[in-house]
Amino acid sequence: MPADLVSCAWAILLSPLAAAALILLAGVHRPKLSAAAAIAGLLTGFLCAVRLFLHAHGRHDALLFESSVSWIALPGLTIPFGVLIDPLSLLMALIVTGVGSLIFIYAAGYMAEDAAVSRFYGLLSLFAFSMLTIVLATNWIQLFIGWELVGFSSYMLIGHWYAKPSAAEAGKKAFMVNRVADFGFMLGILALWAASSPTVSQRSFHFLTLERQLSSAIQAGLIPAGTLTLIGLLLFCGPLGKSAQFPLHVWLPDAMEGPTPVSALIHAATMVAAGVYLLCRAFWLFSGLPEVMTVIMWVGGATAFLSACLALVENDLKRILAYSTLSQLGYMVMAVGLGGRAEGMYHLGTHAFFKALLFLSAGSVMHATHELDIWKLGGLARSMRWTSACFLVGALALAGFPGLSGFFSKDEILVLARGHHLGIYVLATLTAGLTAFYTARVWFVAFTGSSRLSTRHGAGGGHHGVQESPPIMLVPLFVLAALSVAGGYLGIPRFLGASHAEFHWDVAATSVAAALTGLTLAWLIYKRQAVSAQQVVQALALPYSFLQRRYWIDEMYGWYVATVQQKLIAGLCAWVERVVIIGAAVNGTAWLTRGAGLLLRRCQTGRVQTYVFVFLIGVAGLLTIALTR
Amino acid sequence: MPIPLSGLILAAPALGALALMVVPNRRHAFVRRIAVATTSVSLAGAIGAMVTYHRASGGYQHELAVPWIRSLGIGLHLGMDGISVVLVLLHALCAFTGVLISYAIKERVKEYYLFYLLLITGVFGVFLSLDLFFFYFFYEMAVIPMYPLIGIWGSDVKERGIVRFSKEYAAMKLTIYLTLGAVVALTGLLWLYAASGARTFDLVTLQQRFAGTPLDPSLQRAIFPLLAVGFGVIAPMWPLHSWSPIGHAAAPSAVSMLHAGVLMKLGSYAIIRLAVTLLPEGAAVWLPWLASLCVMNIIYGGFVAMAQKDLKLIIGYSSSSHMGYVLLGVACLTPLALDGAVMLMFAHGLMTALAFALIGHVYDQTHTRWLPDLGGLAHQIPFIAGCSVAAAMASSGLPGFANFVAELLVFLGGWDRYPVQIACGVFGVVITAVYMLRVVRGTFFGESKRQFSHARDAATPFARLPYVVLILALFVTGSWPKPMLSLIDASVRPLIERVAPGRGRPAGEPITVLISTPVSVEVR
Amino acid sequence: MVTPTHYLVVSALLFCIGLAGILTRRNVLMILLCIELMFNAANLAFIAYADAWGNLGGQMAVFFIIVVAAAEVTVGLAIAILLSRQLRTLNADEVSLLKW
Amino acid sequence: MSLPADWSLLAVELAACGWILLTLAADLLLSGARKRWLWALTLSGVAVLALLLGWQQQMGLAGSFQSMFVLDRFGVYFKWLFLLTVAVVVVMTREFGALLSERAGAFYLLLLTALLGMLVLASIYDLLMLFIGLELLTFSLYIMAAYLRTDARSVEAGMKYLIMGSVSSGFLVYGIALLYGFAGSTNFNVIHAALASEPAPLTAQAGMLLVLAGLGFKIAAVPFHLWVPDVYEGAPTPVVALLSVGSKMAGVVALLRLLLGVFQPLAWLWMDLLAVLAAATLLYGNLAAIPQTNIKRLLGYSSIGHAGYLLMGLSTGSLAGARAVAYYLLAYLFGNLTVFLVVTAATKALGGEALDDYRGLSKRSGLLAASMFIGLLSLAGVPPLGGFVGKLLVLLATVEAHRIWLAALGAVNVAVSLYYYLMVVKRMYLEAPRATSPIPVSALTRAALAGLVLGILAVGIVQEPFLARIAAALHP
Repeated sequence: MPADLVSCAWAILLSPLAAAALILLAGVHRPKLSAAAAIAGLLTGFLCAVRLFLHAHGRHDALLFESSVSWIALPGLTIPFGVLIDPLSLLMALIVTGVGSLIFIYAAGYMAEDAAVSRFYGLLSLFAFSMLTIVLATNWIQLFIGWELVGFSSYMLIGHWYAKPSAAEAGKKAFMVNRVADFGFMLGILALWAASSPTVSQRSFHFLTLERQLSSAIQAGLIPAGTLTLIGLLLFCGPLGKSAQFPLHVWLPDAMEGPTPVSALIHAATMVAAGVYLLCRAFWLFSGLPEVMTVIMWVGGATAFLSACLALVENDLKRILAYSTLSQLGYMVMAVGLGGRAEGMYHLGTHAFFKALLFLSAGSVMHATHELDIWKLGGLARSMRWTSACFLVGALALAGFPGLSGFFSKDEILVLARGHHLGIYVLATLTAGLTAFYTARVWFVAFTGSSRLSTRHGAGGGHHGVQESPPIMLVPLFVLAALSVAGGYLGIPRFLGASHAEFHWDVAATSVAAALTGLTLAWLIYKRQAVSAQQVVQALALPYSFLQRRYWIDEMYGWYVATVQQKLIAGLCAWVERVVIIGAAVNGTAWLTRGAGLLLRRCQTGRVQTYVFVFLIGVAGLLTIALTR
Repeated sequence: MPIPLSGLILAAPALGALALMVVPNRRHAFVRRIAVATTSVSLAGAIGAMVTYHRASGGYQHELAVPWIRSLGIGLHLGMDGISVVLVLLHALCAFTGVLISYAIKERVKEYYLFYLLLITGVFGVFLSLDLFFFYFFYEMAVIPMYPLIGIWGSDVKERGIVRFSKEYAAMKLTIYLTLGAVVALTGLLWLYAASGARTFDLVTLQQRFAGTPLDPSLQRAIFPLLAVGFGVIAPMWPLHSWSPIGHAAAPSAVSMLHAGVLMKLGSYAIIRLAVTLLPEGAAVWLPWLASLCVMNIIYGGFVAMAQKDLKLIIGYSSSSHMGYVLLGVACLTPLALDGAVMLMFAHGLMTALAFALIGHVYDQTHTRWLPDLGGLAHQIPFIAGCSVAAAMASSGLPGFANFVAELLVFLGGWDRYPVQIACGVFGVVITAVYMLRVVRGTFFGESKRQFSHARDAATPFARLPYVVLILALFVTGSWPKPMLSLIDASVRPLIERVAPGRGRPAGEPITVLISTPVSVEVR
Repeated sequence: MVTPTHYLVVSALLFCIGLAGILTRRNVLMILLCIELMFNAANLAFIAYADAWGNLGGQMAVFFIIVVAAAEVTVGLAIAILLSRQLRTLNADEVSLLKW
Repeated sequence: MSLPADWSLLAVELAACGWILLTLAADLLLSGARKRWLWALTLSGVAVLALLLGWQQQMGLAGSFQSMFVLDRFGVYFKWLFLLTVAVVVVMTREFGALLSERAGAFYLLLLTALLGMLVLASIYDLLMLFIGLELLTFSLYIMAAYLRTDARSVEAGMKYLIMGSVSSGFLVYGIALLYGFAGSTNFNVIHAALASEPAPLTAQAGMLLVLAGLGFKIAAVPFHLWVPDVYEGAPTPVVALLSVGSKMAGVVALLRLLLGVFQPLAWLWMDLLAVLAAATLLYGNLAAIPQTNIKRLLGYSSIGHAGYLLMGLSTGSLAGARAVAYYLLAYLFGNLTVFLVVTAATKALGGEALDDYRGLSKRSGLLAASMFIGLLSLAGVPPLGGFVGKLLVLLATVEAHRIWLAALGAVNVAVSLYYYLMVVKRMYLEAPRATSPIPVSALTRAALAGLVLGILAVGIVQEPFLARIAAALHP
């Protein structure tokens, strides 16, 4: 393969890193330079990815190479660090660098007034590098490295406005939840490595080698099925955390405390999709483990449905989008669980477009109004035309409006679901309906009708205060809107080597019907107000409060962390430390020694005759011992 | 005769201490300059040793041997193998940065640096000694200066303003506890000496002798626990750890740096260098027990750290938790795990030194280490805040820092031998993240507090130097671990092969290429 | 027939009497006298053994011991005088400023 | 029978006698204020003795005098130590103001007789010589202990020491009588031959044990130690220094001569007994020292602890043990004399001997505090100081004698003793002084302290020359 292609592949990975380094070394007090460096870095990456794509286009079979340096090289253990280019990684790299570049550009406008632009862009660049490390990884350890680094950059970016306690807490929470998941993930990697060969020196982390070794080992029956299932489940812990699947989803809504570009890039388009990417990357392994696949499918399905339900009652614009992200991620995971690697990736791609679009539009709204409560917004369609138009495109794509990208990708998943399991198919279709409902709810409440901002912002603010965002923010919106529309026609599944799925009219019709139902209901309730929202809530009081409290999962975790972990376990350990180890064992020994000293000095009565007596006893003792020898 | 590097590294701080004895009390600047100069020399020597150590030949290099007490077979035998080179470098880094951090000391400066340099000398001596007598000699010499250093320049450990452990208590407990451990180990060493019949304290000679005529296994089994427990105290092995967090908390920052950063490594180093090397049969019997104790270290220590609210106590307990990984790596006794353990000694040492230096700065500026009282300091001291995030992340094993590589190797190397313990170890990483993030969150994030508005950042390049040096060292070794790993591995493998034949045999050629060019393959 | 053993028994008894006196008498002067008894017990033993061995070594020793005992009494009495001056007592029990 | 050469063997002792007479005469002739120069006379006496000892050593004189007194390298080694001890004690008397009254002459006289006793003890070859040397030493110490005749505590100390000392002498002399009865002579050779040739009867065993008890009293071995804390607390500090170093060393010298020579055939009996005594002594001394509040009393208990280590070394019954003991004494001498010199020099300014009086000493006199610090650490056995090597050798000898338990006990007691020594350091360095005025230290004391500290360091770092001397002393 041509050397320039290899260089291109490396450039995808390294140019954001170079940008990050530049910002750290020279850009700390130069926000403009930082922004420029970051954008240039990621754009370079994107162009390189495009170059590779163009090379591959039409002859995708030819595109499979890797290039690596050895990172750790010990006798018996080699861990390379490099780039693996195949359709899957190239597609993902395109999405990450492409959508990423747009968001980077957008952020230059969005964050223009921020005090810490350099830190922001430095971390964003670091994130891009880390994400690409995952995407282009040649082995599990490199993937894990990227996996942890995206977690770190996510933590830092969520807490970008660290002065806000909620932001600081949210960052912490995100990191922690992912850490818990990564505990299982790491064990999975270790176990997988150990399973690859009984001899340490022949083990490997390398994707392609592992695939070869394990496949033959499995065929030879060298590895017990239970072990493999366990490994699969442990590995699935990684996506469980990173892609925020139930029940480890709690961090994602809180992560909306970060700046909106961060939410768009990290918590919608790319990082959270890394879990899905991982499942696809190791698809050869998972697909051979039916029990694991079932678990993945149901976890995905449950996440899709349960999060969609949560989105119904949420009032914060970004959090609604976050739940929607959860729900869509559930779709993707479910797709992989159903055996649809290409379908999952397809939806990942389209979702990246329209969800980034939605978030950026929401960011645009927020930029103009500093308000996120949909009930305090309203009438934005008039004051922010372009933004609203973009939002509408994204919303329709999300809702699965026929012809838009979301429709196609979701449809393929539904087809897959129907072919496998009726229950999951019903669940997925139901979710599609719910999606349409909450999307429409946002649209009708926040964007149509009359503005409710003026009453709140007083005379100075008012309706006229709401300004459309600057072009630097709008242009990325337009590009993303175009992609959201056209995403279905780019041939993503085909690029991944999937045979073109047949279009099932019945499935499409059902899903469209579900979407329309949701849409209509939302229209009735929130636009026409034929049924008052209050009434609906009262009628469904119990499920409503259940949703309002988010299934009490946050409370349960909170209770676990604060009471069980902190007070009970840590408190007990601290008590043992203080009372048993320091108090009884250590100080006790010291006091015992001192007590013995106090006792012994009592022999020293001060009376000389006692001394003589003890002397005598000593002599007598010596003589007695001598006599008895 | 050219002085070998080992002699240079050891002599520099010793001469510095001697020089300080004759410098007038009041010339603080001169005193500091002497300390900086001597530790710089050692640092240069350590880097030199790291660069010039010949990996392919392995073994002890840069040797210096001076007969000392011929009638007992004692000689001042200095030398470094890959393991000691790494630890000497660690100590040199911590000592150098510690001396810089010590600029904050304003009282009794000369005495302070005198004790500090003695401490430094002692620790270098232990890492460089290849003679049991001098090993112990320097070991105990390193322990004693801690007493005045903590007692005079330390601070009480307070809880909500009330003294919970006075610095006198902390100093005394540390000194007595460590001495107790040391003398138990000494008994074991003397027993070993007497039982060997070789009439030599020379480690290399003893190794060769035992290779030919191994010590009676029952004796090995009897002596091993003496060494393991004796040195385990400083390691610190659960449940003998309680001197350490309180000692760290009460000591002045620069002393905590050396103490947690380097002193604790003396224990695990001694267990590797002496107990395991000389008593393989004993090791085979006792190491599984050690592996289980390590789990207590990791998990229990982590949870205790979680319950603390004094910053230094948190880091103190986290150190005793993290040293569990080191001991676990030792207990596994496989090449990878031991590579990891040694690397972790290095990584954890730098990380902890960094953490204590940072806490020292925070304490100097706010006069409190009580977590609930702190908050929002990133507004006033952003540089320190940034470094703290780096330290917290290094501690939580974020890739890019050496801790990750080291822990990964321990996990990989130990997986086949103690999967349950390793799994617990992996879980320990989660616990670490809990309290480390809490520290960062509680100290630096949140709204700015008015009472800290006077806090000053480390603004000048000179003030930033120690932090930058430590972070850079962690980062470079963590993202490009090959040079260090090849160094460690060159010594670890022969060691394991000697102790557990068959386990350390390399599968391929030793890796000597440190910078590799990308290799591209087309995969069909 | 009086054998050396008889002398020795007497000597041992004398020694024990001396010891018993030291332990029971409270007066410092009495204690000094009892110590003299112990020395004399040793003297008796020496004489008896010297007789038994038929050499002069034992008798020579006795002279030494007598001189030492005399010196001891001299010093003892001097200290007793100081004691009575400083502490106004010769009761050994009451001399216990220094203890523990 | 007596050859002229024989008298040269006694040169040092004879010169000591001469100097005693000289001092006596000087005390009578010098008037009033001039008596304060007696210390110089005494010191020069010690110097003269040292010269003579050096001459003896240079000439390689060795041999026995009337088979009661031997001059050998072993004896010479310890004579050097005795001379050194007395020299430092003389320096201490300069600092100890209360002694410099008109009664100073008698004190120096007694010091020299004590020295004579010690010198004799280093050369004994006969049990009677043992008795005489011991009594000469002890009598001088009785009087010196009670020397502050207006101080009730000093008098009490003298009384207690006298009674206990006399009782132990009684036992000792009775033991000698029993041994004489067994062997027919008090000569070491004869007794050794008798013990070696036949199984020792019970009377001989008892005799040996009584002698050991008498010497155990001298070195402060449990349970013959009870006088130690009281006398140390009450007696004048220079006397305590002499007691703790000179007198203890004299006891050990005698024990070494007896155990490795005369009583060697009974090693089966005394080795285990001494090991038990060593353990008890170690524990008692170090544990009871912990709660002490008076520096001299503390040092008294600590000296019991050191007796434990000495007994450990002795109980091995091996040359290695003897070597260890000889080395230990060397280090102990430097350490303990340093500490007592500081105590003597500081007491007046500090206003007392309570531990709390030492608060903040480092701020009032860096030299005194640092010397005390180093001395105490050396006593505790911390490298690179002399005490460490001494302890190491003792432990090593014990391990080599297959008494791991005793070695472990000894090792653990290092930590215990470190605790109470550090309690003194804590007061000197960590706490604030009551008064801030600097403490004046005379040039002589400075020089002595510097010499002693150098000695501690030398013994701790360059062991080879000392070990070579000891090895030569032990292999005649």
